[in-house]
Amino acid sequence: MSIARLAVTTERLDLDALIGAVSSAVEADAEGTGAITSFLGLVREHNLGRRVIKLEYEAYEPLAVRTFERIADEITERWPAAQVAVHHRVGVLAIGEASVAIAAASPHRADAFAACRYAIERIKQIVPIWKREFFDGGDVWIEGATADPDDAAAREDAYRRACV
Amino acid sequence: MSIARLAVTTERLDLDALIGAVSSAVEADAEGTGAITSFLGLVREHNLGRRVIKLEYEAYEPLAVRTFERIADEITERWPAAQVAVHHRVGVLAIGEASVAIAAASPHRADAFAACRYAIERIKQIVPIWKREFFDGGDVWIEGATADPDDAAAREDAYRRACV
Amino acid sequence: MRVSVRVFARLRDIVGAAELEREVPAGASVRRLWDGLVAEFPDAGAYAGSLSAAVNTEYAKMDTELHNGDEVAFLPPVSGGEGVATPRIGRCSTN
Amino acid sequence: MRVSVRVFARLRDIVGAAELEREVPAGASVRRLWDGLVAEFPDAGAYAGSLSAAVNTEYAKMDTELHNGDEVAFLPPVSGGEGVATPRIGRCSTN
Repeated sequence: MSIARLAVTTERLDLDALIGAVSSAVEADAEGTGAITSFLGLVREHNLGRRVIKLEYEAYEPLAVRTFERIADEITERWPAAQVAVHHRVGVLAIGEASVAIAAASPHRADAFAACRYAIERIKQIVPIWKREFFDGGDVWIEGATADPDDAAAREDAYRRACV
Repeated sequence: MSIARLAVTTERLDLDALIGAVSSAVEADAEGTGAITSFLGLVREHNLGRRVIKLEYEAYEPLAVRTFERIADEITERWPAAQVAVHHRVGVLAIGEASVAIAAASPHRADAFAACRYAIERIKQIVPIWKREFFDGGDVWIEGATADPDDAAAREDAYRRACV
Repeated sequence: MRVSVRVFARLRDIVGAAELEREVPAGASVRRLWDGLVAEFPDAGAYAGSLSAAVNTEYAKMDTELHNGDEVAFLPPVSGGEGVATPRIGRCSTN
Repeated sequence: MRVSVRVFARLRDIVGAAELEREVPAGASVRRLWDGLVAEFPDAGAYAGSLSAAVNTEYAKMDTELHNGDEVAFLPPVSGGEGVATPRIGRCSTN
């Protein structure tokens, strides 16, 4: 079974499927996969002193998927041997559920770690997905970064965080 | 079902079980798990120009598990909110199989990435596990680092690689 | 000419709908469309300094020229990724 | 006094067994035991500069004093982790 490597979905995230997808992608090349890293972002119960009840994620889905593609291209440019897969969930999520899953595969571990970290940093910067936090006493839209895929400083910041 | 967080095993590695183990460990604390990172090391088909047929891993198991515990303690010291789980496989492994699986959980992503990367760097430095590479035309024991858990420079090198 | 407008998250709450249709003059820019929305929904003006826009599901600049039938999206600051803000606790020193 | 000796990987191949029993004088150190093994198995001498040792499944120094019944392990350089050596390809510059 083949899954979309980059997707927005209302379904529970399946990290194993993402790992399988990136692994076979690298294996198609000469060196083979030596390292797979992954990242899961989960809904936490506490934020800024508030007790969180649930989160609701909303996406502009076609642009979100295109932006995942842009991030995957940036990764290929920096780490040519790496492959990534990203699924982001939308809808209402309970505490402990995964909102985002990323898998990165590469012949070597340094690149797999960097590609995975770069992906989550860029997702937070430029992918059109929003979250609304429902807490004890109210709800609030969490607003983070102004999305600007051409902002070179933001991209460099993601690269710096990804690179050891 | 509860699994050993740190283990040497002849069984196929189960990353989901490790992720479950570290996630519940962090959730027991106040902030809850916000980020889970993982690392899988796979057997690659090519090494130093040789076509690899299979690898055989051998461990001094009781010391290996104690050394995983030491690494977990080092991680707690550096990243108090992080939890890690490590399973390393021994025996004969085919191309594409996972030799080591690591999961790291933390309230926040920077710590989860750092703890996971630190774990694999330290494993390669000081855990008494060896591998024999069977390639087209022969076999060879791969010898890496002289294991010295008290070597501060090695520990600092692992920390440097883990820290962005 | 006629364009469709999509708004998201808190901006959708302000506008009171996820999708609108609006008339704009030929040659109008994304900014012209936005200014019209702010005139209709003054609270949207708070996003003047933090807004992103997309035209036909590609990121666009405020001076991008619109065409009949375009889908224009106005995007408040994004917050994909983990479930909540994620400061650092551990002892990695430069991040 | 009597100690058991465990050897691994290529060192096991050199010795021809995974486990041995050896007599050492009272108060002998790990190094004394090792020197005896090198006398028996000269190829083991190649590990003089890269060896690690453990006593009763704890890492130990070469000058650690042995006791009757100890389990002493001699460890060639380790190579746990991924399936093969892992250099870097991508453009992270300091690692």
